[in-house]
Amino acid sequence: QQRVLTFTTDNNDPAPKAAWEQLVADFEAENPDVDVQMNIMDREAYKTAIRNFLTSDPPDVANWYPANRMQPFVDAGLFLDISDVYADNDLNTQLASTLPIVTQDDKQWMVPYTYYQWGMYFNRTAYEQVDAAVPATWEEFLANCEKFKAAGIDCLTTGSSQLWPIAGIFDYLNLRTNGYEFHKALTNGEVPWTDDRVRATFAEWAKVLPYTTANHAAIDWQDAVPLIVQGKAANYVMGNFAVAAFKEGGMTDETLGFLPFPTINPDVPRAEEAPTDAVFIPAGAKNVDDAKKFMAFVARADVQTKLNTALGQLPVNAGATVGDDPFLQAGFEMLSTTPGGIAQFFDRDAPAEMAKVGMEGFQEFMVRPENLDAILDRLEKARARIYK
Amino acid sequence: MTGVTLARVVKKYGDAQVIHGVDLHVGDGEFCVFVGPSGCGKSTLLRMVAGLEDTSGGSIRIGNRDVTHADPAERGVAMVFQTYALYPHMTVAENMGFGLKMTGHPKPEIDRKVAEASRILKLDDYLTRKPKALSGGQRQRVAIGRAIVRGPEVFLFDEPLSNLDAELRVEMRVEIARLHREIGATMIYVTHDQVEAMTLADKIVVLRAGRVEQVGAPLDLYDDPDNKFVAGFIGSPAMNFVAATVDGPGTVTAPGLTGHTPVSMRLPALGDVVILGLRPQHLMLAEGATHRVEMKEALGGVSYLHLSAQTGEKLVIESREVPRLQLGDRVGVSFDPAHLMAFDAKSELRLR
Amino acid sequence: MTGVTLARVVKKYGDAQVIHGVDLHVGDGEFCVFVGPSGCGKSTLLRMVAGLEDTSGGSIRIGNRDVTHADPAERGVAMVFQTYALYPHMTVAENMGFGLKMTGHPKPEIDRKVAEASRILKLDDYLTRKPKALSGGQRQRVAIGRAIVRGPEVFLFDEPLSNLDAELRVEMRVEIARLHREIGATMIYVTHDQVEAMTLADKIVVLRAGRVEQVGAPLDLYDDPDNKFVAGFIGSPAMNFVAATVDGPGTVTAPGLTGHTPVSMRLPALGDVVILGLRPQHLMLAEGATHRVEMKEALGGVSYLHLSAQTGEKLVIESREVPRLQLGDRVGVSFDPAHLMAFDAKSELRLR
Amino acid sequence: MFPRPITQLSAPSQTLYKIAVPVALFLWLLPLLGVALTSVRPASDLAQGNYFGLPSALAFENYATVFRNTPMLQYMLNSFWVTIPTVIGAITLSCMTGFALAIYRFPSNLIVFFMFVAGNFVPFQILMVPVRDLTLSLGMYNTWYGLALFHIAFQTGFCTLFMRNFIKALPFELIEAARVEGVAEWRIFWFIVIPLMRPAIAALSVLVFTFIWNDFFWATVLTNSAATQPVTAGLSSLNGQWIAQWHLVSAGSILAALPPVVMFFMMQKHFIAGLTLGAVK
Amino acid sequence: MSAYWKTNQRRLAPWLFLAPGLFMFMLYVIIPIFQSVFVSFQDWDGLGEARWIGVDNYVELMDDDAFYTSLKNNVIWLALYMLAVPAGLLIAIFLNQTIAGMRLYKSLFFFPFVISQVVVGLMFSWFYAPNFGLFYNLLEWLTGTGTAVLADDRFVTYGIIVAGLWPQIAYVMILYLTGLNNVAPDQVEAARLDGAKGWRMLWYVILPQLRPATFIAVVVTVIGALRSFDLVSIMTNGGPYGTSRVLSFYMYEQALSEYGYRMGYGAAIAVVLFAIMMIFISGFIWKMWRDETER
Ligand SMILES: Nc1ncnc2c1ncn2[C@@H]1O[C@H](COP(=O)(O)OP(=O)(O)OP(=O)(O)O)[C@@H](O)[C@H]1O
Ligand SMILES: Nc1ncnc2c1ncn2[C@@H]1O[C@H](COP(=O)(O)OP(=O)(O)OP(=O)(O)O)[C@@H](O)[C@H]1O
Ligand SMILES: [Mg+2]
Ligand SMILES: [Mg+2]
Repeated sequence: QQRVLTFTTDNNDPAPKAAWEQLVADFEAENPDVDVQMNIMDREAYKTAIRNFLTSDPPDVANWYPANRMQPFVDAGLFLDISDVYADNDLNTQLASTLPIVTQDDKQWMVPYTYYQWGMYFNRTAYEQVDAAVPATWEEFLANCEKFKAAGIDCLTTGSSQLWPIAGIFDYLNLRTNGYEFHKALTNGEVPWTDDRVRATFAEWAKVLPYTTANHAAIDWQDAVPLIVQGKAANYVMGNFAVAAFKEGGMTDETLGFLPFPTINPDVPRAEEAPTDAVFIPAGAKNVDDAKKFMAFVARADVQTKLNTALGQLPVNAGATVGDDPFLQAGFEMLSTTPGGIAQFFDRDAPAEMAKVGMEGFQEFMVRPENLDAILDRLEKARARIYK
Repeated sequence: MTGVTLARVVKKYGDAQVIHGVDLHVGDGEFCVFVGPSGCGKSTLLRMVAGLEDTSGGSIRIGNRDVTHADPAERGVAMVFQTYALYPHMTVAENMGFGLKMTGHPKPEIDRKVAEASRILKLDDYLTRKPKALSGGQRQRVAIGRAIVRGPEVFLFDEPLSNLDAELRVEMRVEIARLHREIGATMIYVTHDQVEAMTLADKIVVLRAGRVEQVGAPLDLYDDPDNKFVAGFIGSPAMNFVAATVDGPGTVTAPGLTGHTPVSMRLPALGDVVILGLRPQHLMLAEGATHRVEMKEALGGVSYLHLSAQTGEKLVIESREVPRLQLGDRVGVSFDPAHLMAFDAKSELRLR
Repeated sequence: MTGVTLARVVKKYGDAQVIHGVDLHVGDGEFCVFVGPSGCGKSTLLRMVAGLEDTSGGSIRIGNRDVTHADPAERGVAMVFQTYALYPHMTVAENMGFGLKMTGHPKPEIDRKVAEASRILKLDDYLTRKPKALSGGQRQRVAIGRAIVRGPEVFLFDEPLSNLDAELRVEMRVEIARLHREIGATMIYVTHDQVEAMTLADKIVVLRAGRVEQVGAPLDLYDDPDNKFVAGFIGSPAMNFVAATVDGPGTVTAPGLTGHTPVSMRLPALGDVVILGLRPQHLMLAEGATHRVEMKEALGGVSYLHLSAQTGEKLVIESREVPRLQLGDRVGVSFDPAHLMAFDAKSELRLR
Repeated sequence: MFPRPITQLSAPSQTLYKIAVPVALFLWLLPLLGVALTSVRPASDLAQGNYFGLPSALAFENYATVFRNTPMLQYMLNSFWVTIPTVIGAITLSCMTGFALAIYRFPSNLIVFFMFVAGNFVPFQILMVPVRDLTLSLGMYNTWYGLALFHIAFQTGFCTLFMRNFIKALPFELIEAARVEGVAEWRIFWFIVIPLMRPAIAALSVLVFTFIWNDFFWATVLTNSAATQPVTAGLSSLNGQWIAQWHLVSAGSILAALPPVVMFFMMQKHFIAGLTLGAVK
Repeated sequence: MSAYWKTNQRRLAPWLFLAPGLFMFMLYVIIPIFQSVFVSFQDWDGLGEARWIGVDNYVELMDDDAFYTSLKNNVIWLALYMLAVPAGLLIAIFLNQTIAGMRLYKSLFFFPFVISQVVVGLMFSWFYAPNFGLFYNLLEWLTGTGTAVLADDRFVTYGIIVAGLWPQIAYVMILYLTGLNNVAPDQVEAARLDGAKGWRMLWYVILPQLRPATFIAVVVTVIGALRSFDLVSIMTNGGPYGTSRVLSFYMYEQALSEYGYRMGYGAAIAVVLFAIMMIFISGFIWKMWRDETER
């Protein structure tokens, strides 16, 4: 008689889906008496569905985001305390780097399994076409933009219809202009949005707007990928998961380039953005024992190595090895040398409501920069309400 | 004994009283016809007998049973509706047998009764048809058949022929008369067709505004109405009415007629006003210039002359020939005073 | 001169021809009535005059103008519909003035004409009401008023009274007759009411299956029909018909009647079959046992006796008294041979 | 009767009209035609920018792809699972409520009736929060029957309006005739009214079928997994995955639209009768 | 028992027939309306404890730009959606002829109504899609520059409304087609004799007769406009930056979406929407009441 372990996840893109199926198969091979039933949901729908299934029909294991996004669920008692898993498997040391973001009330609630860097991906062919050098500073970047514009190429592209891709742009501009501590203060609601430092960030953003793909608000991030692939756009601020999409479109390690977001204020220590994903056990799980086994399994160094190689992302476990993909290596290199700090992401560091209002503001700013004052007033009003 | 007896029957819709204490006895096997102007309560009364309307006051007895508050099903009545009310999704046979089936009669019995009714009504060829495939007259027959099958003590008809065209109406009228002779049940029949009432009824009940005006055999009502309303209602064309003043013992003056006239009925006091009634066929043209010819209607076999008296009163004369008169001609009238009826001007009751 | 002249008028619906070359002249100011069985084409013909149906062949002239293909609005005709066809959302005054408004007449003129029509039709009290708030007779008057207001040369009526009850029908009939006298316009009137046709018409047109059977003054048609159809159609109750065989010069044998009978019309060859016609009021009861009483209808002023002859032929006798007979009694009949009409058995044409 | 029958106009204008109608229809259905065409366009056409021309080949494999790579089949089955019980349930309940409201005179009759009518026109967003909670607490969240139960209840409002008016239009004498014959009330309902309501039932079934099949809002609120989501919600989440794969989006759309369209064509007469009976009355 | 049943059958029967339907309707529709009003006075994230906060949600609504954007869009929806009525009427008149194949034409014209709004939304997204969309190209061909309708805050609401109008016009059209079928031919003929033609015939004679159809067309259009959720959700998700939100969508967003879960606030929005709709519902009920009682 096999025991059933239900696992609900939103990893429905082809590559992650395959990676997880492999992981589950490995787990089942190690634990022949457990049958893992994986229920894969649409990524966007998952974000709303999780509320419902956690209260109505919780699985044994599911995935979610740590830090701020985890908090309301823990407060509502929907997550199971897995401090014992951490203790029993020496995870406090192996996963030390992410311990703060999975810990609340001195207990651990989630097991992180991956993270990935954000940065600027670019089309080398396009750079060669206009004879531009890979920029290190914002001035160089903007200078390149002039050249791209002359050649009819969008210097920066994105697809903002789902809002979050442009939060990455904001985060980087903000990190480069004001630094990591400011980012934290801002997302924690400690700084008013009408602060001059925020305005400074937007002022930098305004500089690149003329060179940004025009209809970004009409398209999804995937729609912008072909623009890079076909050389109609040169740069794309994205997470490392996009590499799969670029390569699927026909780019190779030779034509696709990666660079850390250029420096704006040299006095600000370089900080990076690297969201972490994790799994957890719902409070209502029926098969808690096997779920904890699964947690421990996912946390294991060799498992994370294999999973992240397949995902094309970075493992969290300190003992795991990073795949030899050049972009991964570059990212790992970039993150492990970051002096400033590592941010999760705007919509994970800020409370959900603030994130939503904020990202809408970013989008409006990109389309109507002249509305900046009104936008900031609105965000400030939201801040006053949300963080009270 | 299955007559129908109504005693001080009252019907109110909310505050509006539409039947004002009707007393009536319909004898066993009698054919009773309700007539009266539209809205006088004929249908209401019939539906109260059927149990389709509650009775607000008084009592209704069928045979010896008090059915005032009984369910329609328990009254032993059958009703034929103006619209036939056939179940459109059932065949003729099913329509006729439906009531029996629902009250749990065994199939062979139902079949037997349906067969018998269909024989009486000559419906054998149509038993498997749906009502849609029948003519108006056939539908009406099925509706009657449905009533017969249940072997009720009392049949109720609400203007059953008014949806048929003139020719069929005559035919079905004959049919209903035959049916009544054949099965001899008590029947109550509502109509506003003069001819139907006169030819079918054993007893006519004339209703006005929820009250019974007169009850009697057809020709009795025609020849001997109790009041002006009945006199005017029964007979076509309607009776002529003119005002007259009592000007002596046994004489009246009717300026709209020929003036001074001896009459035979008992009159009120000298100087009082009475209303004289005279049927069109009892008026004749005569020498004179008292009346003006307003219209002439020659129908071939019979002609009607519409006259107006100097008083403005209108008279209709029926005659067998086509009078050689022009509109606007002046003529006189004559009549046999024996045909005169008189009515009290206030109460409108007949003076005899 | 605004008579209406139809010349070889034909109407086809697709392949089906419903009017077969009608020739007809309605004189200026004449009141012409179309009668005929249902479906014979009365309405169709009227609507062709109105321009509501295309004319498939022949020509229609109103006065001197050929209007065969003219727009309805341009023909100078007004029509009164059986259903009245009042605009339910307009008041009486708006209904009547609508036509003038559409043809761009100034408001004061419209008001004047409406006021005049309303005076003629006694509608002054209702001018601001909507049709819904009027009785049937009032609605019909509004419909007529709408026609009058436009001052047309020709009035067309399609069974205008058939939706009214018996009493109102008589009243409105008188009204229409008065109207015709008063405004003297040409009128064409469709009806299937005998009485309306006989009393209103200057000229009756009897139609059958899209063909004119006979045209003439009402009493001419009654007294002198051209064929069996007209004889049977005009007069109520209808003429009795019995078959007879020519058995000598000037004599026929009618087994359904009294047997051997001398007649005055020109007969076909010996042994040929003719059809004899005799109106109910010309038949009398007599000694004998040749006929069986089937039904007795006493209506008060007049009674009808339904007899059946041994041949199975049915006869109706009209009498002034109520005959003292039982159903099933056997009686004889008599008549004055001068009243007999005869028709060819095949062509049904009158033999004179 | 209005406007003037075209047959009464001159021959050239008749011809003009006969041309104008299909042209208008073509323009009217242009988005639909575009999508239909795209649904059989090979992916290679899209890649080469052939968005409008004739497809270089008829790629029915787009449909196969949709079925093979996505839970489309499951979505469609889910839709049937929700739709069919809803149709049956709502019709059954409303036959009964409609009968009660049309046949019986009782004091609160009109009030109850208007309650159904008003409820039917309520913006259903106002029901969202409580209904979701109710469904959660009944343990029916994310099940086809949880969704179907709500639909049954909500559609009962509309169907009652419709059924009641329909029964009201039946000759009341039929009921009276049966009562005089001694038929019990529920038998009157079953043997007389139900058979006569067949056209209404047919019309309403088609109507409710399309309403429910096309529902998106409640599908989003009350279900969330591929195992239970109906096709509208499914299509919406597939749309999130098929970025830039318009041939697949189109094929999916056509598939989702197909059942109600087929239903409409099969039951066209009832459908239109239903709309007008239910609405124009 | 059976005696009691026999005598009271007619009094009890309606309630027995009503019971199941009424129960369901109460449970799922009537009671939730009141619950929603109740929830709108609370602060509740759907997970933890609800907190009674009185009218705070409404006070916040008063000062919420997104709410006003949604309200404004709802008004635009309402106003423009009304175009479906004349447009449907025109098409109905255009199609109210008998030529060969007319039945088929009519049903094809009716097609958009049967199709799910999700599908309609996808179709129009494709229609509007920048760079390759049919409409985008048409515009580019006409004006030289294409506009991404769904990404432009000036046009996005109108773009969605057009998509919504498509099925709505079809719906109104069918209502009018059946209405035209029932136009009294005798009145048309009378008017023809009276010299009314074309527009004047339409205005003075036909339209008044189509009043019931117009009434119901307006009612369903109003309801459709106020309920509009599917299209917004499918086509733009309220974007760009919330400019195409309508109340129904905003309510959903606040109550159930990824960044929301403010049940009380969402309920408050729904209550406002309900209040607006109630104006129309009351009108509808009032008219029905009149019709019912005057019989
Ligand atoms: N449900 C009701 N509510 C109120 N009044 C009613 C109702 N039904 C009938 N009446 C009134 O009762 C009176 C009698 O109506 P009833 O139908 O019996 O007349 P009737 O003699 O049958 O007339 P008709 O010859 O037109 O059929 C009328 O004045 C009518 O208005
Ligand atoms: N639109 C039509 N298409 C085909 N045949 C028609 C049409 N209208 C009338 N008819 C046929 O034309 C014939 C004459 O019809 P019409 O209405 O003129 O008869 P009518 O004499 O007025 O009858 P009624 O007394 O019943 O009014 C009928 O046989 C009818 O079936
Ligand atoms: Mg009656
Ligand atoms: Mg006719």
